[in-house]
Amino acid sequence: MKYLDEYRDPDLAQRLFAEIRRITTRPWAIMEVCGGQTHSIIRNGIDQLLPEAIELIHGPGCPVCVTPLEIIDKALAIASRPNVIFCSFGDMLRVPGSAKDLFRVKSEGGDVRVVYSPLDAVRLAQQHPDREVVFFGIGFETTAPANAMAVLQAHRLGLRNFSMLVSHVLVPPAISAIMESPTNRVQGFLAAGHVCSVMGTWQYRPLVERYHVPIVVTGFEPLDVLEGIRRVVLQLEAGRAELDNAYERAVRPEGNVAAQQVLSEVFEVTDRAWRGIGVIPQSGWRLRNAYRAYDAEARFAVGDIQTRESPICRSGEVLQGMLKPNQCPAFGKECTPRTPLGATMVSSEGACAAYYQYGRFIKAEEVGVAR
Amino acid sequence: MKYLDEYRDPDLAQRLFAEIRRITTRPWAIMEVCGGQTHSIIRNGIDQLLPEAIELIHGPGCPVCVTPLEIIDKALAIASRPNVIFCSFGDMLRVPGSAKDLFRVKSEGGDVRVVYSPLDAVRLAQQHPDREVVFFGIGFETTAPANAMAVLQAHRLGLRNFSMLVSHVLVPPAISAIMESPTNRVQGFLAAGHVCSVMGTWQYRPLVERYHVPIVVTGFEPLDVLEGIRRVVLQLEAGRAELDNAYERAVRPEGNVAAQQVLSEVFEVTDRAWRGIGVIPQSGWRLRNAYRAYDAEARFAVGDIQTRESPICRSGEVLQGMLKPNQCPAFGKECTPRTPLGATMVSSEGACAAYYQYGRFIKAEEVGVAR
Amino acid sequence: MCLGIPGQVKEIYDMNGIRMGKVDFNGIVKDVCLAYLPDITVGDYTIVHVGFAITRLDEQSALETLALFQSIGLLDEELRSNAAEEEAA
Amino acid sequence: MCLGIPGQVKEIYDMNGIRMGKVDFNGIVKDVCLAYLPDITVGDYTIVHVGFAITRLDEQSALETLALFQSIGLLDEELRSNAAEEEAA
Amino acid sequence: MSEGLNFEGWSCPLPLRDHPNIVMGHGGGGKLSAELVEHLFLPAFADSGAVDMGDAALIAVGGAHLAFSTDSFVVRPLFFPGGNIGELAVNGTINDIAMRGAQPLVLSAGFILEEGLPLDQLAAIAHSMGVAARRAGVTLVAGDTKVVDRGHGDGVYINTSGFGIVPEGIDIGPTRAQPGDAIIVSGTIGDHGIAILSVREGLEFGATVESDTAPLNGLVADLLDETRNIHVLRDPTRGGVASALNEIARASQVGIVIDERNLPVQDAVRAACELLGMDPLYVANEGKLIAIAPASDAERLLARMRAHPLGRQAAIIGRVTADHPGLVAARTGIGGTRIVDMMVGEQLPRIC
Amino acid sequence: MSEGLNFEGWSCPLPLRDHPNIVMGHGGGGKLSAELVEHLFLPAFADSGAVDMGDAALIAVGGAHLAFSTDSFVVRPLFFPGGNIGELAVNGTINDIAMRGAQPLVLSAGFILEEGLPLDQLAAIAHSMGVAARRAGVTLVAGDTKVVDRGHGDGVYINTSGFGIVPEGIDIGPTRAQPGDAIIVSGTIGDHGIAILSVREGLEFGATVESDTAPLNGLVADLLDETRNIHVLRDPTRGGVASALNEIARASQVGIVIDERNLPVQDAVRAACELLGMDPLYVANEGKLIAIAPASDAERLLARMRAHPLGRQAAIIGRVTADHPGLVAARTGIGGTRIVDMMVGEQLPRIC
Ligand code: SF4
Ligand code: SF4
Ligand SMILES: [Mg+2]
Ligand SMILES: [Mg+2]
Ligand SMILES: [Mg+2]
Ligand SMILES: [Mg+2]
Ligand SMILES: [Mg+2]
Ligand SMILES: [Mg+2]
Ligand SMILES: [Mg+2]
Ligand SMILES: [Mg+2]
Ligand SMILES: [Mg+2]
Ligand SMILES: [Mg+2]
Repeated sequence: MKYLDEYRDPDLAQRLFAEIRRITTRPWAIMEVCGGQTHSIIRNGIDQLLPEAIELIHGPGCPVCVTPLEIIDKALAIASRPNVIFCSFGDMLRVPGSAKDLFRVKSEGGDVRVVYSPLDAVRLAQQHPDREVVFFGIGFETTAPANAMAVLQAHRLGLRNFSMLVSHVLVPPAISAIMESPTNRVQGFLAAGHVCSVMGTWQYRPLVERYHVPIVVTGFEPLDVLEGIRRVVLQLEAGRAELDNAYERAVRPEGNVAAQQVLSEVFEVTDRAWRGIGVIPQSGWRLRNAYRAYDAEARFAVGDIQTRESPICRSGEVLQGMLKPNQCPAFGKECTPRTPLGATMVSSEGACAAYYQYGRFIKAEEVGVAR
Repeated sequence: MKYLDEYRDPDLAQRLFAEIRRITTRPWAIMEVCGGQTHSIIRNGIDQLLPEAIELIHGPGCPVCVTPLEIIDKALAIASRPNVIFCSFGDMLRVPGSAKDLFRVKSEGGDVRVVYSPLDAVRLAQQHPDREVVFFGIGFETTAPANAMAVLQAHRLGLRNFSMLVSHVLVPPAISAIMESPTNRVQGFLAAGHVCSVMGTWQYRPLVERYHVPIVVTGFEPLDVLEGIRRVVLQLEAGRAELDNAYERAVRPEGNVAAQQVLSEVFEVTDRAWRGIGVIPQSGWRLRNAYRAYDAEARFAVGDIQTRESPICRSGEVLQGMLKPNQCPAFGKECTPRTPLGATMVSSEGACAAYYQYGRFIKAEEVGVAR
Repeated sequence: MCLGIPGQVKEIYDMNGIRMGKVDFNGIVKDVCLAYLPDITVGDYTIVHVGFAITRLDEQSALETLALFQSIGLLDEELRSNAAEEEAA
Repeated sequence: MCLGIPGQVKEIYDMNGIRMGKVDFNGIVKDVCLAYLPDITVGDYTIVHVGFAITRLDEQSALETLALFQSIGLLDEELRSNAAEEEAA
Repeated sequence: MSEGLNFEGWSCPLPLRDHPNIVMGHGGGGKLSAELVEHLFLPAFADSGAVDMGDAALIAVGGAHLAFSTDSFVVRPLFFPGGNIGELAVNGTINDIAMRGAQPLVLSAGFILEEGLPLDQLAAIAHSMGVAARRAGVTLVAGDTKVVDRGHGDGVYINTSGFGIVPEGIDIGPTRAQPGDAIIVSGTIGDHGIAILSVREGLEFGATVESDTAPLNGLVADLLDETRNIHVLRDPTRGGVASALNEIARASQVGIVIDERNLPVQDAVRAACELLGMDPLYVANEGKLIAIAPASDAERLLARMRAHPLGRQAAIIGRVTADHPGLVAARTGIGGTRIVDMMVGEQLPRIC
Repeated sequence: MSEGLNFEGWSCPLPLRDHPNIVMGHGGGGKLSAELVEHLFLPAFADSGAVDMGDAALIAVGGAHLAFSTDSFVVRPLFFPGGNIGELAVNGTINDIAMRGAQPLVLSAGFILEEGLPLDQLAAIAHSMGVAARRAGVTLVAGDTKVVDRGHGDGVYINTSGFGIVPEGIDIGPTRAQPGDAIIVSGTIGDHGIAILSVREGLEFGATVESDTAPLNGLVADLLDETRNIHVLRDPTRGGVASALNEIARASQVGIVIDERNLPVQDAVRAACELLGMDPLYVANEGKLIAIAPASDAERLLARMRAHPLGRQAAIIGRVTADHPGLVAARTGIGGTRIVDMMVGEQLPRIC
């Protein structure tokens, strides 16, 4: 596929690996913010082929993983209602709430449907005027324009049976929170390419300056990721801290202005809890007052659902880069993709699941595959 | 079973056959009014064992058979509505309307349920407050008290989602109509035992007097039927025309007074069309104004459904005793229980079906069973 | 019409203000509405149609009917044996 | 996060006032919302996420990036061949 | 669009045309079922072989003959007096194999589970299947599990298939009834159908009737030990004894006469049938067989049946005639005669 | 109350306890399916025999060995690009039988029809079954039809069961993979699963991908003609190549390494997988096989496969190792390594 295959070329990848090895003189800890990048790194075995000195820390950039337990429990409560069609992206179905997941709710009679796009949920609301259609509106800045458009479209169509359970999160406040953390080890960031396609790169300049940390906007294919790493290492080795864009084909400095306009029409910034991390100020979006009629949380009065997270799971530390998944005592024992304790084990984007699925506790050497 | 097995005794039956043979000196045409008696006659092979001189004419006493096509079509229309649970006695499901039957409606998604008693339908209405529960209230005077009680019970419970499609018919006006018919050949009647259990025998005295015709209230077991025939023949041979009761264990002259009171509370007499026969004045019951709120015909606005009957089917003549089922040209060819053209081929009580099922066109001799 | 089956009342109870009973049909027990037989008591037999008891069965009449059948039979047999005698004669 | 796949716009149309398009992903054609790319035209490539086109792919930048990779490779190969020469030397 | 989506080419043969859609009766084991096989499945499968009219198909493999059968079980409720769907599924296919005179060897079990089914119910069903298989001495060797969305199943559907070996010299099948043969039934009829009805929604009565579900291979082995001269064996399941006899009368082109007074029927089953306006001849059995053999062997077979725990109430119920081929007649209780036709769809409770 | 209704006695073994009810994943062909078999069905059926891990069970009958298999088909939609449920059901069981090296002989067909199913659809399905059976040279010999109430089925469910004869001297099964063996796949992977997804509600794209449903017995016969020295054959259906290889790795206690660059994947299938965030290794196939044989025979087998119409795009995709027994690893496109685990439930479209 054009714009994909070129960026998976094995020979060019080897050259980039060699170049990174060449320019790396001492240990660096680099965080890829985005779960999609984590997925690409593990699925392609990039981390195994990088020099030992480069440590990749998997960031909190998987929306499935960071959606707070409380919101999951609210989703489960709403999806269990008899008259509700609950629509979700596929990867949310296996995320465990306190007692169950959406699959279980479905098996108990809830009408839970996987949709590919939020507009599919709007269409369902049109087709079932006698049912309440609720869309689980999660995601980062990349997904938010789609969800905002779904709300606008429902509004335009006068659909009174459509609502959204909104739990949007934002990348820059999360980077701030990581840099502010007393235990932080991250020295450079690969910024999430698709988030930046929407929001532009300008939001990251203040972070670069405030924390004196290199941030390189990075794509998702192996060569993209390697180039992002190379550019971060170049800065780190040179003692520089700049905002750089290694995903220029898809990211403009100003981002997608049309999308940003709709986002500020529909959403407003709010404090948001991140699963395993806690509340990060001004780190999420919620519906503006003008669209509060579409807020599922209000419509279904699930406001007073409150939940504690699993005491064993250390996904918070994993998400903050303080712990590698296989350093969690439960990893691969109590906690597997089959019986996830934390959300990071659920989504195949989640750092724990990615480790389990593609790397597990065995090293490439032990697998015995010739390089 | 007590009160059943004694009346099926083969030796006593042979004695009664012999007695009937003994007292019969010339041909007599006797109508058993009731489909249950037709069923018993054919199922037990009574007609084959009677003297040739005695012709049994099968009367219009099968409620499934005489329910007008138009009412069936209304039932089908109501049962097809998305929010309706349509409840019926089992034997109505295969009765063909103009284009289909309730089985077909069910296969097309209608929620059609077989109930044993109208009170089951009331219970369903309680259990499904969000659905409309409609009961198909057909039958003669025997069934009417049950249906009346269901309406009363729904009323007591304040069920606004219960209604009844009422098509009740009455025996005495049908006997009148038969006797008034210029082609009538019936010389004596076996009156329907269970109808008389409810209504008493007094209603039949005026008929006996007006038409100078013997009427013997008769039960359903083989000995009961034979005794009824014997008593009619005795009267006919003697030139008498009296009201007699050969089912005294179950029928009192006054009938069931408690039931009659409820019947006149809930129902009022009305003209009623009989399938294959036409309108017989004052021959049916409908809901009184006080209970019109439970009238499904009004609730679902099916009043303007009008239908023609099949031009080939001669069930009208069969029901009036003018034609034996196997004299109908369609019998066993275009028309079988598998592909019924008329309602008399549908219910196993129906004269055509009873002939087909138990007698068909072959005679006992041809079957070659030793007597 | 009107399939009616005899059964024996085993128990009488009230359901939402309606007189109901458990009626035994040779081992099969069914809940039946007794509202139309206010006088029926446990042990009595009744005819049940679509879940409703419509009449009490009168044992005396039943026995009389059966006795009548027997007598017809006897009469008939007498006649037959008479006929046989005549033939034999 | 945010699985985004490049595809080529094949057709643009309107659905209930929303700008939509048919986008081809190597033979798989999908209806995609183009509302956020008012300037995109047939033939352009875009990144699609949850049914929405979020950005236009810039061919010039793409080629430059690939050229950069090639040059890194060349640099690397030069270095390696230098090293080999050194070793050989 | 693929060729599979083009329905225009196919024309629905009469007499199916009057039912453009599947109705419940197509699964009732009566005329509608038979028509579906005859007019739809047989023509479609024709050149690939034939769907055997009997309980099981006979396959020659090397020197041996195998009896191979399949059945799907969709009974509701899953648990009923006297058994559950699992036991029924195992016994059902064992019996179909045994009705060819074969000794059942192995079974497969295919489950279609509805999302939301409690696992403890599934475990109880599986447990019964294991018990039933051991009881009959057959092995469950192959399995398959599919799960369907909630609302697209009914808890559990089970298919069992399997085969057994037909002993040398045995030739039992529905086409072999001969005039002069006696017809024996191995016990009371209608038990299973009435046990199921007794717990079905809306038609509850005191549950004193239990399903007769049982494996009949042991009984068949005893009968074959008594004499190999048995012409037909048949388990009268859906559609009851009446439908089974009709199928035999047609397949063998003989007449059949039964005497209703000789039909073994439990009191409670008879009572339930009276109450619902049903005929026990049409009610399903799951642990009974009909044996048709020369009248000269009938008493020996009857005695041997009665000596087996599953045949204690066996009775000779009729005979095969050369007259009225294809028809089943019954001598009624009072000595009359009636035709016992095949059911059209399902038997329905009557009010009148 | 009957013994069948008493669930208290049974205790649900971990790790099933965390799912008290059946969920869709129990039918997905991944870990949940495997656990259901291991923890529920096998213990229940245990003393009656064992559910074979392979595609079909081997039964000794007289001197011959039969491969016996069952599968139920619940695919939606009933008609999809490249086939329909009937064709799929016939090919599916033929393939399971062929995977033991057997030549399929006979099939049964058990239908569970939903009230309301248009008869013309059923006729089209039956027609396809007849065509598929003739194509593969097998005979449909036994059938059964049940009808379930509308809303309790999904149009048509089909079970097919059947058996075939394993030629003398053939020993092919999932436990026989040996270090040093080569792994060959007979063509492009993921076609069926993506064809189905392509028409599923809510996930429609231009339907250019067709199901690969096909009978593999002819291809297997060719391979066995080339060499009898084949260790394992497997049709990677539900759960895809990844799940099939994991099962083999565990059953044979060997390691498996595949090279992702060698996996044949159609462009459109690859594109659909990218779009949905799926991995073609986990997507179902219905007309492909995996053959595992000594490396020395691999090139001959590959050439023979490519000479067959159903094997034109065959490829050697990996090898069996003594290292990491029970594990499947993949060499990635850029030369890294990853573990290819079994799926847990079903593969779901990802957004991220
Ligand atoms: S391995 Fe499981 S328990 Fe440990 S941090 Fe990850 S999700 Fe939490
Ligand atoms: S045989 Fe059929 S067509 Fe003729 S009168 Fe009877 S129901 Fe009508
Ligand atoms: Mg059978
Ligand atoms: Mg069978
Ligand atoms: Mg039992
Ligand atoms: Mg069977
Ligand atoms: Mg299987
Ligand atoms: Mg297989
Ligand atoms: Mg199989
Ligand atoms: Mg095809
Ligand atoms: Mg299979
Ligand atoms: Mg069958």
